[in-house]
Amino acid sequence: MAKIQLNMITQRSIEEGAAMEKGKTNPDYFTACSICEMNPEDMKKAGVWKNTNVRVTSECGSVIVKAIVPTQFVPPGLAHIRQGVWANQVVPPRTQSTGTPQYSGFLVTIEPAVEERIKTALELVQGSVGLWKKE
Amino acid sequence: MPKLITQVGCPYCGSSCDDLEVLVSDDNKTVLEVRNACIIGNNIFLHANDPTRPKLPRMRQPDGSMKEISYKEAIDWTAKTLIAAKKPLIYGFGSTNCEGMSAVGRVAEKAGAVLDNCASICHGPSFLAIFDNGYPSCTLGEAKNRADCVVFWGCNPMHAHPRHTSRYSLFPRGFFTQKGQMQRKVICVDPRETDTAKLADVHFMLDQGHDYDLFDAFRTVLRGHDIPDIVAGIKREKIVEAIEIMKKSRFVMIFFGMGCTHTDGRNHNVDIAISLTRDLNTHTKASIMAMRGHYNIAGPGQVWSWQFGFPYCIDLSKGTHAHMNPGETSSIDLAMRDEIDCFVNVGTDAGAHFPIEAVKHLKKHPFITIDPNFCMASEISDLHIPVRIAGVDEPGVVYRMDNVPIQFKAVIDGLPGVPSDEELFDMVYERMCELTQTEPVWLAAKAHRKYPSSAVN
Amino acid sequence: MAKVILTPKKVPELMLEAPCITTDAFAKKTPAQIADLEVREGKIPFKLGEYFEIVGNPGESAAETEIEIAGDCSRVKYIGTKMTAGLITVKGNADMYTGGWMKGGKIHIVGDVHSFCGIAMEGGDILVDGNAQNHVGCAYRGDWRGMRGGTIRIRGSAGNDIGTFMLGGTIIIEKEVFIHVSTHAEGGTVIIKGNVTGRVGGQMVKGDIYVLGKIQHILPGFTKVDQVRKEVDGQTFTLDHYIGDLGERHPKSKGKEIFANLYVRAAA
Amino acid sequence: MTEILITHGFVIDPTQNINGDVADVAIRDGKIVDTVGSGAKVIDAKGKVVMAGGVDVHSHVAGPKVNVGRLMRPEDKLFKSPMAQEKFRMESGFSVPSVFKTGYDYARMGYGFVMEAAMPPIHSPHVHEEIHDTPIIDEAALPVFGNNWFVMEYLRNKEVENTAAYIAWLIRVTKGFGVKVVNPGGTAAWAWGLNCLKLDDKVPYFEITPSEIITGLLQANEYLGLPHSVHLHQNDLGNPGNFLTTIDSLKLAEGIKTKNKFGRTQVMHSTHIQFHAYGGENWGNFESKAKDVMDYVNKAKNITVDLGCVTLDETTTMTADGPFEHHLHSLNHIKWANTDVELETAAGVVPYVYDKDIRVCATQWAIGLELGLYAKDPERVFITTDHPNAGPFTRYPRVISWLMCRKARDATLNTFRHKDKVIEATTLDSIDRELTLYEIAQMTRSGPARCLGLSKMYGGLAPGMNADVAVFDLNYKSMPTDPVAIEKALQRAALFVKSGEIVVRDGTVLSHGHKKTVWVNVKMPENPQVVRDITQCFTRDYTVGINNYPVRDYLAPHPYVIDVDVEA
Repeated sequence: MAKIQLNMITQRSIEEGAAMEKGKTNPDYFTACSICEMNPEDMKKAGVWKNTNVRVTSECGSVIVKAIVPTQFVPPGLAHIRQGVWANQVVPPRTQSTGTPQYSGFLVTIEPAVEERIKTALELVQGSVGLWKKE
Repeated sequence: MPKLITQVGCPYCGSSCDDLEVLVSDDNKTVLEVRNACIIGNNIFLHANDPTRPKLPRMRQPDGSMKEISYKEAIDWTAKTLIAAKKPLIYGFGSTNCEGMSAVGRVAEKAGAVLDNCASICHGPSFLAIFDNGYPSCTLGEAKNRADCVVFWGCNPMHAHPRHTSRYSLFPRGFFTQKGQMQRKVICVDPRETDTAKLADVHFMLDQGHDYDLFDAFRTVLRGHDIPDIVAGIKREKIVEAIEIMKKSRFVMIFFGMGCTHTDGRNHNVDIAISLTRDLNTHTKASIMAMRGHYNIAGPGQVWSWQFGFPYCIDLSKGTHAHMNPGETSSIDLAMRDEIDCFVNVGTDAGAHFPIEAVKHLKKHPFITIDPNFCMASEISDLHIPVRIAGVDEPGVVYRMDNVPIQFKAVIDGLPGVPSDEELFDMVYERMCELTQTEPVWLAAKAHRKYPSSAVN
Repeated sequence: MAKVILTPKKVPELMLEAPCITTDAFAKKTPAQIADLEVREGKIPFKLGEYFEIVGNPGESAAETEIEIAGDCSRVKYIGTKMTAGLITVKGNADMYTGGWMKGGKIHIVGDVHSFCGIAMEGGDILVDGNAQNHVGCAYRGDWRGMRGGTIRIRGSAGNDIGTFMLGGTIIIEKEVFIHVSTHAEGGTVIIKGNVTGRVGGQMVKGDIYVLGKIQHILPGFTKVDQVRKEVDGQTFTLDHYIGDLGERHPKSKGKEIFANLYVRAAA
Repeated sequence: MTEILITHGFVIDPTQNINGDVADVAIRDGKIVDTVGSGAKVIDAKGKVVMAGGVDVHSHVAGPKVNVGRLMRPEDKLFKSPMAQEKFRMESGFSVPSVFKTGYDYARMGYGFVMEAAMPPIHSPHVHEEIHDTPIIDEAALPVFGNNWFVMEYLRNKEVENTAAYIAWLIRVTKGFGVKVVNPGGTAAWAWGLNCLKLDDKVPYFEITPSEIITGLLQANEYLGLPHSVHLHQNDLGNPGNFLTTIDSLKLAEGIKTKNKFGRTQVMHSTHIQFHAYGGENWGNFESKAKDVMDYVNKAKNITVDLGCVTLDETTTMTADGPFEHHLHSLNHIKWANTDVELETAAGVVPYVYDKDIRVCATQWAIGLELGLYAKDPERVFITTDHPNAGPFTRYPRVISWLMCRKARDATLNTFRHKDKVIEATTLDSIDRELTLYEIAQMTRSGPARCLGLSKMYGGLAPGMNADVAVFDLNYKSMPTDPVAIEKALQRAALFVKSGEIVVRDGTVLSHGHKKTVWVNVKMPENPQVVRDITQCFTRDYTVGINNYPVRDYLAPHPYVIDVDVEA
């Protein structure tokens, strides 16, 4: 299966902000943040269809999100996951001794994961600390 | 009769708009309508109506479930946990008023804690740059009334500060900018073609992470030297043209955001932006401003600077003096280096906004969340204490992104029995003093309270 | 030199802050008195003796004292800060601020050091056999007076921010460096024998940088003026000579601006 | 009922012409009284000097630019917080101390009232937040007016009454104290990157000159009859040859009469005059004009000044004189912060090292002392360091020891690399005068209190006044010959009673006292035009709502309000 390496940035968006203020367990938040924006050229290279799930893996973790055509143009080579729970599964905590993690500008590999399920915010966070219980 | 409250401050982004109009029910309990706000501001006020808002603290039980407990128990547990910890970390304050930030100063000092705020993962590098290079800035009214060249560098106000462009930076007709947008040249620097970039006259779509190189090129051109044909993916002619635009302007306003502070080089991207602003001042008037994220995230920087001398990452564990050095005393580094043994998350959601690796480290120790709502942090906490929502059911002073203090109002009554951040911290402090048999130091704090302690429990 | 040997007894739960591990603090003391020196884990003060077995007597002064730490100090901060003379050897790693504000003497770390090694150093020698993290020989936050003298030699690699605000002294990194070398520097010498990703000499006013490897991105503010042959750390090389940072203010001498120098090993 | 009796001290109180008489000072319920009962707490001050609490007429201790100074200078805190006391709030900072350290250190020096010298009106809630977090000392703050759009607009049209009405409104809503003027016109010009260095330079767009602004504000201030006069930071600060502008500015007070019910005698207070007493054309031939300036000040009875003495420390300069800070930065190339404040003012902050071995700094040091030594009327010349601009306020004792001892001045002078050049550029070496402790009390107590219109409360020990009493370990009848001993005694008061409560003993803080925020409530009939102008301006030009602008009452939790009734 194809796999490409992209430079990842994670930043704010109004969709994320609006949904977050309704609550992070709100479905809007899931829709707004569990996505990865990438250039159609890169999608092609990775063998990814738009609106299908991909696995994004960085030096410190991986997450399943939905690949979408950018809502704000992203050039080839760059990928964007909106700030939030899903992005932070792959954000490296290294700070260059400044206190601020590497939220933008870290390498990720992206590969199709059509069959995989996108986890909810709560499942990701609680799961990471051993508190997640299936309903 | 519903009441219309005007000139209400919005507790969302750093624009801290104070021109909202909120229609509330006769009994002061429900927000009916919000006018003038952006979609996000709207949601904040309406979310306060949510009947499922927590009204009591919840403590995690051995089986992993959460059980409601009284405020008295929660305060006692918090006080004891803070006293027992060798080095607790108190972090957050993205959505807290200054009264709360001032109150937590006492708690942190007593607890020998590290006091940090969301700037740590956000505009912290901007502070580092300010330490190194200063901050030639202005209030937002100056931008509105004078700026005829506006630069958005690594920031996207159309998304993160939805009304910034209409209230301050781009569209408004100011005293010396009567033609509004027509009179402003807009330059945007961003590796994506963001919705802000689409509004710009010139968009530099630079290679991600090479802001420093591009700034260096700007400065080199400004000093009359030559630069290579392409810098950071941008052609020399375009850089020279932008410098000409800036030099010809009467007032250059540079806004910068996470695009500078979250990427390689961190503080130095801002550092050199400040140098550029300074250089521009020999040709024309220029100012620079950090696009602070939350409505009062400039607040802890102010309050803690006057209390401890530092805006963030304040290590109070040494007893005799405060120490600050981000990279060492910053939340993420402390977490990753296992340098703390208790975490208090206040008015933010570290669970959602910290890299998950850091969350895992923090969760090794007692984890307390103080926040009006359920959030990711509250759902992994050992203890969640709800408080009132600053700017909605709790008034107070907040600092806008330009460090102008704005006195926010409360539009509805708080949930009965739920304290403000300030009251909660004061009660925790009082309890800590009781437990350690020491005299509390109140200064004007108690007299300063907007109403007598709403005597929870 | 009189030698005191510290053998770690336990690993601190949190980081241990031990600015007392200096020849200056040890001099003239008995092992019992040394064991009584205060260290901190968070807000709790402890005794040095709780963490280290202490054997041997120090000398009458710092200069006559040698401290050997016979084990790992990965979780011990502030070793050798402000020391003025003598020798400290750590037979393992050391954490942050190793040799910070140091004025004289020598520190030898057999393993790695964490960030802020040699911060605001004024004199003396630091030798690290392993790697260093970030901010080697930098200034304290906000101070425009960084490293003023002395030598730091890292035999391995280093991260970002090497010699920020440097005024004097020498930093040698024998392997690669990430970004930001001599940012804001107004003096001093940095020698990097490996490759550098970029941002070498940004906002630099005065001073010298030698890079014997490659620089992936040379800043636009640096321009090549000539090629020279120079001795660098005992060996002679052909070097491309750049001056910069042209974007920064520079002091003038007889009406001519004086720039910082960047020497990069010329392509063979 | 708390009663305290301080017995057998050498009392120095210029307000009652008491000069070292051995006497008792009685205190009841926060006030000085004639006698107290036998149950009073007796404190023996035998062999010690007893004075009123100090009054600082000009110090930057609270507010946005002070806080920028704190924020941008972490290196000012590193290894520099030696006085932390157990069971008290943490203290930090040297040149710009934290609010806690500010309160504690002033109290340790026996100071009871401090005037924050510049409050940008839009930032007034911030100033009051800092003030109420500052322990012990009473404080007030002066809003800045000299570059305010309303003021410039009204005064261009010669509308003194409207100016006065606006001033009354602004002082009330900001809970301010008086009229501060900083680089009139120059700071407004700075918004376009320009400055007004001369009194007849025109302010861009507003087409008004600094001298018109000063004159108009002097008239408006007396129209209102405020407790304090116009408090002027003059144009052309810190530049060689500025003394002519200085004297010309002082002359603007000629012919203006005081009108107030507070015992104030001056119409203009010219602050940190040291920075305005420079001769020469450039830094090469920079020299002192202290004598020329003081000759004028000594003659002009309706003027007061404070010194702004350079203390030869590494400090942080901060002023609403935005263009000056930019200029200073271009000289020393250290970090520079600036904030232009919409419609009102600006401010700049630059760290500065007054190095004794740099000729200019050493000369500035000498000028500050010359000015103090040329003072004929110590009731009109006050000791300040323009904290932290010329040095931190914690150096007052050292400044006083220089003023009191020729030996101390010589000792410092002898350490200078450019000693000879400093002697040549100033007259300091020819002055033998040594100020007495009585004169020092005038310059730090009775004088500033009267200048601020607060002489009924502060600055003296007469019955009915605030019981702010400082006791220093100095034997007035045989003063120490070692100036260091004087400095040490003044640095750490043997006892300080603030508002009737013992807050410091042997230099150690014992209590957080009962601090007050002093503000002036100017009441005058509503001026419809000014009301309309204000409303319109907030809708159109400001970025904050008019409802959110006035400082809410809870931010000044212990107010002492001075009512001023203005007759129409």
